[in-house]
Amino acid sequence: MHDANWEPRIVAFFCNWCTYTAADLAGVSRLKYAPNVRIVRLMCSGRVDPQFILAALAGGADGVLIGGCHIGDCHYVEGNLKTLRRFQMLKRMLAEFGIEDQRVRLEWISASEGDKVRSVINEMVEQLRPLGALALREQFKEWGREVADGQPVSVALGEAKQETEVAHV
Amino acid sequence: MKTNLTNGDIRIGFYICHCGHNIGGVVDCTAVAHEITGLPGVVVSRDYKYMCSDPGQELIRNDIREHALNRIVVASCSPLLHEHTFRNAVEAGGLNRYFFQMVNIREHDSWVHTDHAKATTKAVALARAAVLRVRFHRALETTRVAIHPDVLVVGGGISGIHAALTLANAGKKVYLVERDPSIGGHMAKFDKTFPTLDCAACILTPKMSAVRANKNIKLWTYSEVAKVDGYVGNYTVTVRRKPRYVNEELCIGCQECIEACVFKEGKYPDEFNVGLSKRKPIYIPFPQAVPQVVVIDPERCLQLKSGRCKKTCVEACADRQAIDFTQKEEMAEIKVGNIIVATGFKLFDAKRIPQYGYGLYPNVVTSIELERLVTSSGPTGGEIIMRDGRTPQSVAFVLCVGSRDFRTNRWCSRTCCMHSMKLAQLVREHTGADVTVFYLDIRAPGKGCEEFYDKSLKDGIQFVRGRVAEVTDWALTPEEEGKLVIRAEDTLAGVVRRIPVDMIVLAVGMEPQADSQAVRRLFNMSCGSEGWFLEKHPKLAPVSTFTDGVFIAGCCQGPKDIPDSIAQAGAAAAEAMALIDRGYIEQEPNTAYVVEEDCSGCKSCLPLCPYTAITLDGTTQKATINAALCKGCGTCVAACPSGSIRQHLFEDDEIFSEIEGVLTHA
Amino acid sequence: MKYAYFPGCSLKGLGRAYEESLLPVMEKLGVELVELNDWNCCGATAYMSVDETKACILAARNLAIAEKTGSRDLVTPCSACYLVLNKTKHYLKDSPEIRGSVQRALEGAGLRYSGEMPVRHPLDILVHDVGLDVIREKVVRPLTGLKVAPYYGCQVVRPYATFDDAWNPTTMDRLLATLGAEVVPYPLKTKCCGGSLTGTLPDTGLRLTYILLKEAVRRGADVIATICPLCQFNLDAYHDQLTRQWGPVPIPTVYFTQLMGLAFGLPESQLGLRRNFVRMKPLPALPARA
Amino acid sequence: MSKPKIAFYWCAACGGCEEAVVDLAEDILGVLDAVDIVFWPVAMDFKKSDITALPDGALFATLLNGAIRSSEQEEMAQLLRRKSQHLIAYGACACHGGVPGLANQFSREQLLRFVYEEAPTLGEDGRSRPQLESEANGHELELPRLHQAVRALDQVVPVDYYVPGCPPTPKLTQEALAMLLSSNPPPRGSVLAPDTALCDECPRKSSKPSDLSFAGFRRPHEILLDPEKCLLAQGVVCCGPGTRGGCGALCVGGNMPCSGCFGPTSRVRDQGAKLLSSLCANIAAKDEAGINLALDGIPDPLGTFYRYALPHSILQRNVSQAARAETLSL
Amino acid sequence: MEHSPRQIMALVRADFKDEVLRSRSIWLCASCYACTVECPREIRITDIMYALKQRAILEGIYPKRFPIPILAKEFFKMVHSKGRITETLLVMRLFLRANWRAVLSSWRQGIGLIRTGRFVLRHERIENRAQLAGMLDSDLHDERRITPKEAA
Repeated sequence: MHDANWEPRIVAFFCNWCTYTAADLAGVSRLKYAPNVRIVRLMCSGRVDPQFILAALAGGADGVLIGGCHIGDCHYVEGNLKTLRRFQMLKRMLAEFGIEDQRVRLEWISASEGDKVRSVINEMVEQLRPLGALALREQFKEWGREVADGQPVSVALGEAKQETEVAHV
Repeated sequence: MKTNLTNGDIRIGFYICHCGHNIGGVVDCTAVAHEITGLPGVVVSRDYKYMCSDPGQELIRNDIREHALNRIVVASCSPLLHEHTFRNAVEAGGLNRYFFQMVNIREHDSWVHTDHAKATTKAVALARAAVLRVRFHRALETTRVAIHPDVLVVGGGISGIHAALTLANAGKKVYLVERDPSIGGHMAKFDKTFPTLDCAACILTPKMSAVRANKNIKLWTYSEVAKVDGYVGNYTVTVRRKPRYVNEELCIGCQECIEACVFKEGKYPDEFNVGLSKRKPIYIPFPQAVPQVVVIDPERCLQLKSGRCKKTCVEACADRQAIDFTQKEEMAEIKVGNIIVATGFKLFDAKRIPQYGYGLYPNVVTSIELERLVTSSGPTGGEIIMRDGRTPQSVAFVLCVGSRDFRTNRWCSRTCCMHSMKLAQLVREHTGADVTVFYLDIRAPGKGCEEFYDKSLKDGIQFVRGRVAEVTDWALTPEEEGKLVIRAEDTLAGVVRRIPVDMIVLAVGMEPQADSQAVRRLFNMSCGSEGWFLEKHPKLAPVSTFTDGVFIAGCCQGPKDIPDSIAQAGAAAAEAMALIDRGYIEQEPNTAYVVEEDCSGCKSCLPLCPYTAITLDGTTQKATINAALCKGCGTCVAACPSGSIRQHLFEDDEIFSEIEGVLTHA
Repeated sequence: MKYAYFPGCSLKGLGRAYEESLLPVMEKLGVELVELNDWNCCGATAYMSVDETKACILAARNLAIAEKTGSRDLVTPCSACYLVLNKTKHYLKDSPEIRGSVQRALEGAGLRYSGEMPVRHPLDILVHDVGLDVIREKVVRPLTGLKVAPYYGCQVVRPYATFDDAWNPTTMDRLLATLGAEVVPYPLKTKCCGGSLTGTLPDTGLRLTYILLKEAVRRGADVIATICPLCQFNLDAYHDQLTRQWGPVPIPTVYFTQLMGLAFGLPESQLGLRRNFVRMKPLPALPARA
Repeated sequence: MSKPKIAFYWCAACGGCEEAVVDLAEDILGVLDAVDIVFWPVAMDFKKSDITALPDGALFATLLNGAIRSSEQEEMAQLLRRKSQHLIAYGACACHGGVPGLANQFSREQLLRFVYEEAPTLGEDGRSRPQLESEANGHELELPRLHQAVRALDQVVPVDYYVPGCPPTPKLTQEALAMLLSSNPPPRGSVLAPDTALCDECPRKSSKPSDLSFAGFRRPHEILLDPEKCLLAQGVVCCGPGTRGGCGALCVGGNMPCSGCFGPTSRVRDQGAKLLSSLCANIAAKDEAGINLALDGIPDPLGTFYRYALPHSILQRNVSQAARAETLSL
Repeated sequence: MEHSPRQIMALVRADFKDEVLRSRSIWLCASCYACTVECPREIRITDIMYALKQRAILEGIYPKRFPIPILAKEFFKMVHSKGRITETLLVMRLFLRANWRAVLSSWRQGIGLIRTGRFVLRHERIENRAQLAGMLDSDLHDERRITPKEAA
């Protein structure tokens, strides 16, 4: 189904105060974990717009990890609470889209839990491996071939829509 | 509304740092630099040994001039460490400091991955994301937030006192809030201090009276911080002032009311003397207490409990009328710019190790109890006596009680070795008893400490290397009758020994305060896994926290001795003064803003902001954001259903491009 | 209340008196003990010295048999059996390697073990399930005036202090007090009695036994109550050597169940009291108005 | 000189948008003065040959409504694109995929199997699928092929302007036509409707509290809706805050919550995700169990938040393992 | 005992394999678990002692004629053949193997046991000895002679 040395690719949205700092601590402590994660820094997990998660999945990620402070620890009092509320609904909707539950994960990791960053990432990579690639970027291309000169890729990344040069007579 | 980004305008300079071997050892920097040259808008792409060094920053400045660059991307360590450094370099090159994006390929890549190829691929992906993102950056200006000149110091131990005095002597107005009726903290209970053996009271009381005398310090004892609002430079703190039932201005500490109290002698355990002596419901914590004011214990005073007392104390205070049973708890609100938290530590409860018999055998005491016994102002007037009044012939000190133990506290409490040796010397001096110290590793690192250890040895104090297994009162041989027997393996002698002694002193370790979780939430700080307050950086920023304007000093940050606590208190005061004297703090311009013509006034964002920065404009019926109150969390930006709220430095386009960047690379 | 019952080799051999007193006492309290059929030796402390995996298989066979009976708990009076069975459960939980070998062995014999069945001690059952009030009602002949030193031994509280505190257990103290006896404070209640060393290295082993007996005598106890057949044997069988080597230690050691039997008014013969080397003196006369 | 020629056509549509044109009532006469309708199959007997006969670009504008679901519709869209100077996506289905777009929740195989083989209403012998080519009493029959997924118009051919709405209001249609005929039309690709959310023009806006937090959600038939009060304030999911205005809040006027037919504003890439983000952030519960309890009030999240814009969402369709495995040739 | 448990640990870490396996210290452990419960670094000392004993027996280099390993092996054999232990017969076997003089010096215990009706000469047995033997032999350990489970 996919080439043998395929590695799951995870996009992570880490909050600046807790999880990003914990990832730094994991670095300072030289902990070792799988290189499958690409971390995007946001000021708070509350800033993670569900559109980012969908865009990451549509853009070719096999999994998305959101990291925030433990409830009650948020630097902005309750940003992570909104994240939790959105995440509960997003999980249900992603299921309806047919996306496996393990692909999008929310974890509370405080600034001192460097090791938890390591264990969560390693665990998520292993959980995604059996699921195989989501690879929606290639999937949209292939589905696009059905329509004669179908629009390139998905509307998600927005370039398609703006730069349509109108084939004007 | 999108900035038109035809490639002509954007000229990006990309720099990847080897950081000596830290990055270069794992990530193939030259390959990354080469890969990035192919990206749209990239004009310069270099790798360099130390980007954060002066020549490294020089490189950026020159390139900006020579190649007319208008965007800079640096791939090196964590932005939390050097983003500031590189923004300054960009600004020095003549560019707006926010036309810059940093890529973390050290802490998040080279240091945590072993597979060089994959680490390099990851570095390229992260770099690519930054290059795509920086195209959307716009010029921004840091906003300045005024700093209120007053400072709040929480905790009246030696650290709090020193910080408050340092600030007050610099002319700053300080609120010193202390939970107990008097300042002085643990140090006030000590007799002598190591390694100089100078008397704790002699060096502490002058500082305490300096606090009382200093008009810049508003001393609020018997008070606690209840609530903290606002942000750096503009904190509004609510302080709960517990009722003393004695008017502080009027009371001169003559203690006649204590004499006159209906309770003829002490009946309740005296907290200051850790329960070794009794006190009346009306009492003064200790002779040199500051403020030198009496306090009435509401749970114990007949008048306050049942209202039926002859109130002999009021009569005794006839002329000054200082006693006032109608006092109520007050909530006072103060405005401060900086907060120094110096809430100190708690001692390990020796009862948690039943093998040592604390609480079972009366002659097993803790180090702080012995401290009170040996102090001349203590309950026994400095006489080291056992519970039955006899002077002990032999005393044993057990070190590392509760510390360096996976089952209780893993850490070393740093001061118990020296503290115990000091007490051992005092015991030898006062009673001539033979003293044995059971230790694992003597830790005497400070100045004069090793010499102090030698002095202890020369004083004839026995040192047995071995963790005490058990303290029992069952005797195997006649000379063990009636004594406490310590069983321990003397690891140097290689035998298990049974040593009968009269008195045993447990050197209990330090622990975070019981309410450290609640206190840290008050000040929006985080805790390490053990419960000590977490400093911004263990080496480079030990007294500041992740919350600007909140500093920590003393043992609340971790076990330390008095000299280190004083040093940290001074450092915290200095850093607070730096903010005050500059008068403003530059706020990261990552606040949210509403695009007025886009907003439909749907009010979905209003309830989201914990800082009430979003309000509905009465006339336009549209949402507006007060940039001064906005902390830049971005929750409302993600929530605005019509995409009408945006966030500087974290625009949707910037983040979408970052997502695309990390994914498009293989 | 019905429990699966694993007696262990000692209760059929040297510790026979323990079973002889346990069964009638339990019956008096309405507790039904159903002995596992064809149970095998648990391996005690010696077997594990030879082979760890085989030791787990050996013990696991008993656990599997017990689980087949479908009763809720397995009761085992002997400390060594109690420790080995609990230790095996922990090994099966923590070590996948051993779990594999044991599962294979069990399947080979048509047995299965899920790991859920708790292994408990009679003291735990008596104090926590039956309850001290029910026991107090059954006391016909209170042991007033009898000073008892409670001796738990080591393996029932260490390393798994499941039903009582590892450092200062009190279940037996409270039980003996309920029987009316005067419980003497005994700091050596969880010290080791020497175990199998008394037989193999007498000069080392017997010294530990002597220390226990001497302290009990010094504390003024009339009798030591114990819960382990090996402890009972050590404390009871070597008095002549101890007296010769260190001096007299005139104190008998009985099972706590024997004292319960006496308090319940059961005849001495039925409680195996004549099995002791050092016989218990008759109970002190009850005060006149009892 | 002859009046500019315009065409109307409908693909995967319900005919509501055609109705909307008729709804212009007598204003249609004004339209007829200005333009010459040369192709309007639903209203008059026009034939495809009428269009193929025309030279490319002969049509001044085509108002195409309905999503693209089959190969025939795709072909007509391509044809009309070639023939028109301005191709206008008219109505929610053409703009974002519309209600037919909800079919994208299921893969093509799932649809065919259910409709033609598993539906409870099928009799025992009725279980057979229609074939692309088949022969019936001597005639060769051909059917257009069903696409893997429903697509909005701009996912098939480049689109010049969008007129949203299900259906677009007569006022909107007139303004669109007037704009088209005016001398300076707006830039290509823009949506001919306001770019602010419906709340801007909603009569109930003032009754929405500024600290609204949802204990739970209820559906319109579950409670007696107060005609004056903001529907969200009554705990009913209203997509107004995340949907363009311009319809004059017709649904809200009919005491029903807005269901998002005008699509998102230009700054939003996925209407469903944004509605979810805004709505759920304001749930009152603070623990997982309480939150989930409140969410049970929205039994069909995908249907609620993507009622008209599923094909235009970032994921566009069901991307389950099964759907991905289906090959195109099916 | 030549080495204290602390020294045994140090010797093990320093790879003094023979020194450790030949020492009598490891055999003195009565597995009372006092050390395991007390260790501040939560090291399972008793289990390590067991592992050392197993290794000593496996490699056959335990101190000869030292009663404790002999008791362990006799115990092992009796359980294998009978399924249960008969203490009196086990002790007899031990004394015969280790030091037969002990048979003489423990006559008092013998008499006492006879007097109290606890002197058993008939082996306690289980019925399904075959099943038990089968189970014990199914253990894979036999092939991996040289590498029994490492010290925990």
